[in-house]
Amino acid sequence: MIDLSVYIGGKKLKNPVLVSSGTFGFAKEYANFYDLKLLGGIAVKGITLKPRKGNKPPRIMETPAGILNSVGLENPGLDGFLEKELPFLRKYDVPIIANISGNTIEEYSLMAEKLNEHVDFIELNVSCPNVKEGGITFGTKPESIYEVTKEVRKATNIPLIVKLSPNVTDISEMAMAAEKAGADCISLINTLMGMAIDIDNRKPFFHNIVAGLSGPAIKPIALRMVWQVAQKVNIPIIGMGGISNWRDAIEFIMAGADAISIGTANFYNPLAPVEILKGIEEYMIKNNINSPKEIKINGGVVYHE
Amino acid sequence: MIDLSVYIGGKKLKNPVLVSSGTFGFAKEYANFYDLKLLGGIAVKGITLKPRKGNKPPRIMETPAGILNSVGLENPGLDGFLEKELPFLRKYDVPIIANISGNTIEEYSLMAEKLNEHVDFIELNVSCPNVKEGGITFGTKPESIYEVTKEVRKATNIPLIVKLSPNVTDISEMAMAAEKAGADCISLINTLMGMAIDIDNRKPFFHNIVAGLSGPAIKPIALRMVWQVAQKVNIPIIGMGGISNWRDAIEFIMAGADAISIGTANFYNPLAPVEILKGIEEYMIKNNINSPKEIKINGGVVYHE
Amino acid sequence: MKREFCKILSNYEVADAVYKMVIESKSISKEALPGQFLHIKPSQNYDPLLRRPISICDLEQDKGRITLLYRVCGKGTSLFSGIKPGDYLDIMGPLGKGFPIFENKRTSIIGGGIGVAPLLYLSKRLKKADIYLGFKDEVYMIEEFMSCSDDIYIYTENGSRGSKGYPMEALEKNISFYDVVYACGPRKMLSAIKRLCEKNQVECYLSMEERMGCGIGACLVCACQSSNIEEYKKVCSDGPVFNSKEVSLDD
Amino acid sequence: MKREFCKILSNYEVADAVYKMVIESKSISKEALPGQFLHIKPSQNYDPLLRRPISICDLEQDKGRITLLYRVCGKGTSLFSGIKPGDYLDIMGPLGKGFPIFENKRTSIIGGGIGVAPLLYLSKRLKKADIYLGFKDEVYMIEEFMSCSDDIYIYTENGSRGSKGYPMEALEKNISFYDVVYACGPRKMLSAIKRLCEKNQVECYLSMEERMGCGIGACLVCACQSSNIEEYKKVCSDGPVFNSKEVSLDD
Ligand SMILES: Cc1cc2nc3c(=O)[nH]c(=O)nc-3n(C[C@H](O)[C@H](O)[C@H](O)COP(=O)(O)OP(=O)(O)OC[C@H]3O[C@@H](n4cnc5c(N)ncnc54)[C@H](O)[C@@H]3O)c2cc1C
Ligand SMILES: Cc1cc2nc3c(=O)[nH]c(=O)nc-3n(C[C@H](O)[C@H](O)[C@H](O)COP(=O)(O)OP(=O)(O)OC[C@H]3O[C@@H](n4cnc5c(N)ncnc54)[C@H](O)[C@@H]3O)c2cc1C
Ligand SMILES: Cc1cc2nc3c(=O)[nH]c(=O)nc-3n(C[C@H](O)[C@H](O)[C@H](O)COP(=O)(O)O)c2cc1C
Ligand SMILES: Cc1cc2nc3c(=O)[nH]c(=O)nc-3n(C[C@H](O)[C@H](O)[C@H](O)COP(=O)(O)O)c2cc1C
Ligand code: FES
Ligand code: FES
Repeated sequence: MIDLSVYIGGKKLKNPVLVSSGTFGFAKEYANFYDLKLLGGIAVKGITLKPRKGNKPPRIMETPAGILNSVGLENPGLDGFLEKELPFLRKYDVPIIANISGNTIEEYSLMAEKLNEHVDFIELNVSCPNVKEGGITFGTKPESIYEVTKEVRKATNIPLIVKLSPNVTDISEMAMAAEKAGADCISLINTLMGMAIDIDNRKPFFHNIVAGLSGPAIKPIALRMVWQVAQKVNIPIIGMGGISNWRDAIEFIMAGADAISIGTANFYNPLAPVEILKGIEEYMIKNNINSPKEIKINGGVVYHE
Repeated sequence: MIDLSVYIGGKKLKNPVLVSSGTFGFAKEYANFYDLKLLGGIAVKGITLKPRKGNKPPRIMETPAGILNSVGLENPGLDGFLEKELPFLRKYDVPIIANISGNTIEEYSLMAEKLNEHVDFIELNVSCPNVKEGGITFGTKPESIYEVTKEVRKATNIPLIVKLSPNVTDISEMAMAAEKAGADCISLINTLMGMAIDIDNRKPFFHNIVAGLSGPAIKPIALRMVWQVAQKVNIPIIGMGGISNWRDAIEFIMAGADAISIGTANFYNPLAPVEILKGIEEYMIKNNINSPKEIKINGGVVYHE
Repeated sequence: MKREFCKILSNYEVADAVYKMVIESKSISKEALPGQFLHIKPSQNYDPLLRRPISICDLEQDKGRITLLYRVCGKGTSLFSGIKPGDYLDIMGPLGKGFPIFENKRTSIIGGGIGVAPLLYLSKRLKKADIYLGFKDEVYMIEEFMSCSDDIYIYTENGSRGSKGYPMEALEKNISFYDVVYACGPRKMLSAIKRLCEKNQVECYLSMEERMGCGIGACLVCACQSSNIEEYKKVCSDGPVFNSKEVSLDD
Repeated sequence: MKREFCKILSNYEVADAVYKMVIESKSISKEALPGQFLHIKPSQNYDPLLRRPISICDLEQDKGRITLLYRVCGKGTSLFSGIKPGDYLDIMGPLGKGFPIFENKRTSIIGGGIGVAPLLYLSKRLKKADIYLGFKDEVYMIEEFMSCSDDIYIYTENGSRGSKGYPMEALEKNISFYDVVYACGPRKMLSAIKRLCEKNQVECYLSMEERMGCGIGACLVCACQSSNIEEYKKVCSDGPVFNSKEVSLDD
């Protein structure tokens, strides 16, 4: 009997296929394409304490096999999320991951506290390249990751995921800092910092100058980072970055991911998560694999409930 | 009158279009496609003091809009280069950039000394992800970059280029360290560390596990790094990473590059460098630009001889 | 809203770099409204990666046929131009909010260049709107528009067809005759039309363009400035058709 | 060695997922030798990015026509299969070192599966080589090979055409008749042939495969182990055809 479930911080996901924050809105839109409860979990659009308008357009640029985005965390704020978005999500039997960004450690803690009984997981975004305050500045130093994780850990008792930035020399140091501070899980990678220039108008294409690169183009980098982190930490890993088909997903799981998350692929294929789930299932059946954790190649660590 | 020339360390390149180390062999092969003296300069395959066999195959894997390579610095060694390869190159009126990698600072210095009167530029490769010793370990700490550059600076009086690794948190720190130590020019970026897994055989695709990612996929990252470095240093910059057409080249020059270098594009389009040169020229004529340095957008610094 | 592989019935050039493509989809043509768009994947590989938004130009519900009109300007549209009858395209649609249909008001339609695309099916549905169309030099789809209305004004910049000049000039003269204006075209033209209509208290609907990711409201990349300075609108799901009062076109 | 846009004259399936494509190039067909290959760009966009090496299967110098035979197995080859007559492909070639032609020696040719591709033009040039071909179930290009030699042995794994079994079995029996063996096919088969020939002191030429970058010897990614343990050979420019003694096939 194959059992697709995986555990993160003691909580069960019915399968290892998640969708990534910022690429799935608050899930309403994709509910038109398939039943959301098919998913292992949903990471909703990153939220901040107060509503944010986001960055001035243009906000997207296609690059070879990827996209640059500069959304800048447009979101209705914590209260807006709880009042306007969460009720819809709660109609589905699917774990909800709240992705949060703060300007200060206090903001992160306050948000975690308020979200505690309303969602299933909290994902600390210490890695958004598209906002000036907070975000990535927390995410490139192990000490800051340690501090923010430790404080948020005190503020909540639901499983805590720390989402890492790939824009660092050694991502495994960041992962170890989060683990040491009490994180239940590491998710990676957020977008890589990229740039584009509008040569016709002789200026950077985005108002913010830099923007976040995602999509198939970054998959080899994301996979390497998942592998590196898997060599160093003993907590579960959610792998993401350019996953576009079931073969990519299996690569991430082999590299050490316990669950995988689909981001940019949702844009060009709204059915990507369910197609990938089906592919993983078929792969497991064909190869006589009972649980996703058996897919890992040695070097990756296996977790049990 | 348009003048395509650019200066690096006081030496003139007749135009800003170079070809990147490791993607152009020792130039013989491409001499069948066009006259090599059309190029601004040629960075030859990275050399080491002693001959190297290189890594065990497979050595290449196609990725979305990119490639992973694991050549591992196969080369005939310094003496082999001087005896067997350089004489051919010297038949062309084109500046030669010797790209060197060492296991120790002494090796770098020795090589620079021996190359001094034979080539036009020395490019310190402190950023190869495909070899265990040396290479990238020098390239991720400003102090090591400072030291190796400073020592090599003493060993040679021809212009010294330091080639940076993109696998760092803040590449501009590395550039500033090289500048402070006396480098004449910064070239960037080398390949990003990536990985692939052979899911049918359940193991990493490359023997070395990690490999170097290049090609159009990485262009947005390379461009961002060139921009970041251009904000911080006052020496010329050679920009590279995924440049595939003249529009890409103009983006890099606008971002602050004084010259640009073509790597992976040579593989799928052997005429890429000459097509790109032609495109730059036409762009300059159309826009009434007399010199490549006028293309830079403000923020980039302009150098004169 | 569906994702479907649709068969291409025809695809050919109607003017320099402007193509007309007819696709077959019973389900999309059953639902689609004038002003809505399709989100079409140009390649099965990863470059180009994203879908391209293309408006529904015309529609024959009984035959399950949809006509698209597109200008080749980049990677995606040039792949579209290579599609042959019998091939299939991966299409999501119909997406977005279309034009509201006012059958008993005095309506006019104004389009510039490839911006005429979403206006043909609208013209058919409105039946008796006055139509103003402007082109650079070559005109296209003129006959189809003529069959929808007796009052049609054609302009070209160089006067090669119709009158020389811009359709805005004629609309400006006649603006007081209309209750509602529908428009699609270059941003500058939309901006001028918005000003004209608001000055004359004429209701005005604009079909807007922004670069898109998901096309369905989930990714927030297609933001355009709302007239409420505190927020952005999503072109893909709040639009692409907006009442001119909802949006700001000042840069 | 050139880079050229070549016109496709025909392109159709000859067996399940195996296609035959005829291209036009006076200059390539003038130079090309049996065993050389072309390096072909599958897409004008960046995914797939690299060219694909495909052997010259046959050649009509007078007409400037080159035949390729390829099996669809991934992104690049499936794009090839969609090419229509009249389309153009971006081709570099002829590349690499071909088979040496010994007209006065007793020669035999052995191919397995799609490995038969580089052997047809070789068979024509050698005129009277014995030919051993092996396939899984479906056979292809049989008639063309038959027209080159009277002594031709066909095998299929399931016996559906020719004899049941592997061509190696027959070659093993007849090995003492030959001065030279030419081979192309799966690595395991090449390895066995190398052993057989070296044991029997028969000269042996193998056409090898490795993933390629540049295709011309500049990037060093197509390394295969030389029999000199200290170095690698480049499949693209030292090969793809090697004397069996030059290379090591042990992994
Ligand atoms: C709602 C809507 C309806 C449209 N309807 C039509 C139509 O009926 N006919 C038609 O010819 N064009 C239409 N367009 C514009 C069309 O989408 C673009 O011309 C097309 O996406 C360009 O793709 P490309 O790959 O050829 O160009 P590229 O420049 O290679 O595209 C690069 C990226 O930019 C985006 N992009 C480029 N130009 C535009 C643009 N003007 N608007 C939005 N995104 C753009 C592309 O979608 C892609 O993601 C419409 C746009 C929108 C938003
Ligand atoms: C000298 C030479 C001659 C060849 N001649 C023929 C021929 O005549 N007919 C034929 O059907 N095949 C031939 N091959 C194999 C052919 O090149 C591959 O099947 C093809 O490149 C696969 O491309 P893809 O995009 O369909 O597969 P993908 O798996 O999508 O390709 C991914 C990458 O791997 C490379 N690759 C995959 N398989 C091979 C392989 N077996 N050998 C080399 N590179 C590979 C591709 O070139 C590409 O860079 C030859 C290979 C070589 C080296
Ligand atoms: C448009 C867009 C918006 C995003 N917003 C967020 C966000 O709010 N919070 C966050 O943690 N990550 C955000 N991300 C990053 C994704 O969650 C994901 O980490 C990244 O895109 C890499 O995965 P992919 O290549 O599969 O898209 C965003 C990505 C995109 C493309
Ligand atoms: C096959 C291959 C071999 C390379 N070898 C070297 C090398 O020897 N020394 C070096 O400094 N860079 C080497 N590089 C890196 C390139 O010079 C260049 O920095 C990188 O590929 C990014 O540019 P691109 O995306 O245009 O290829 C190599 C790259 C490739 C693809
Ligand atoms: S395109 Fe994604 S929200 Fe509009
Ligand atoms: S493919 Fe580049 S050296 Fe052989």
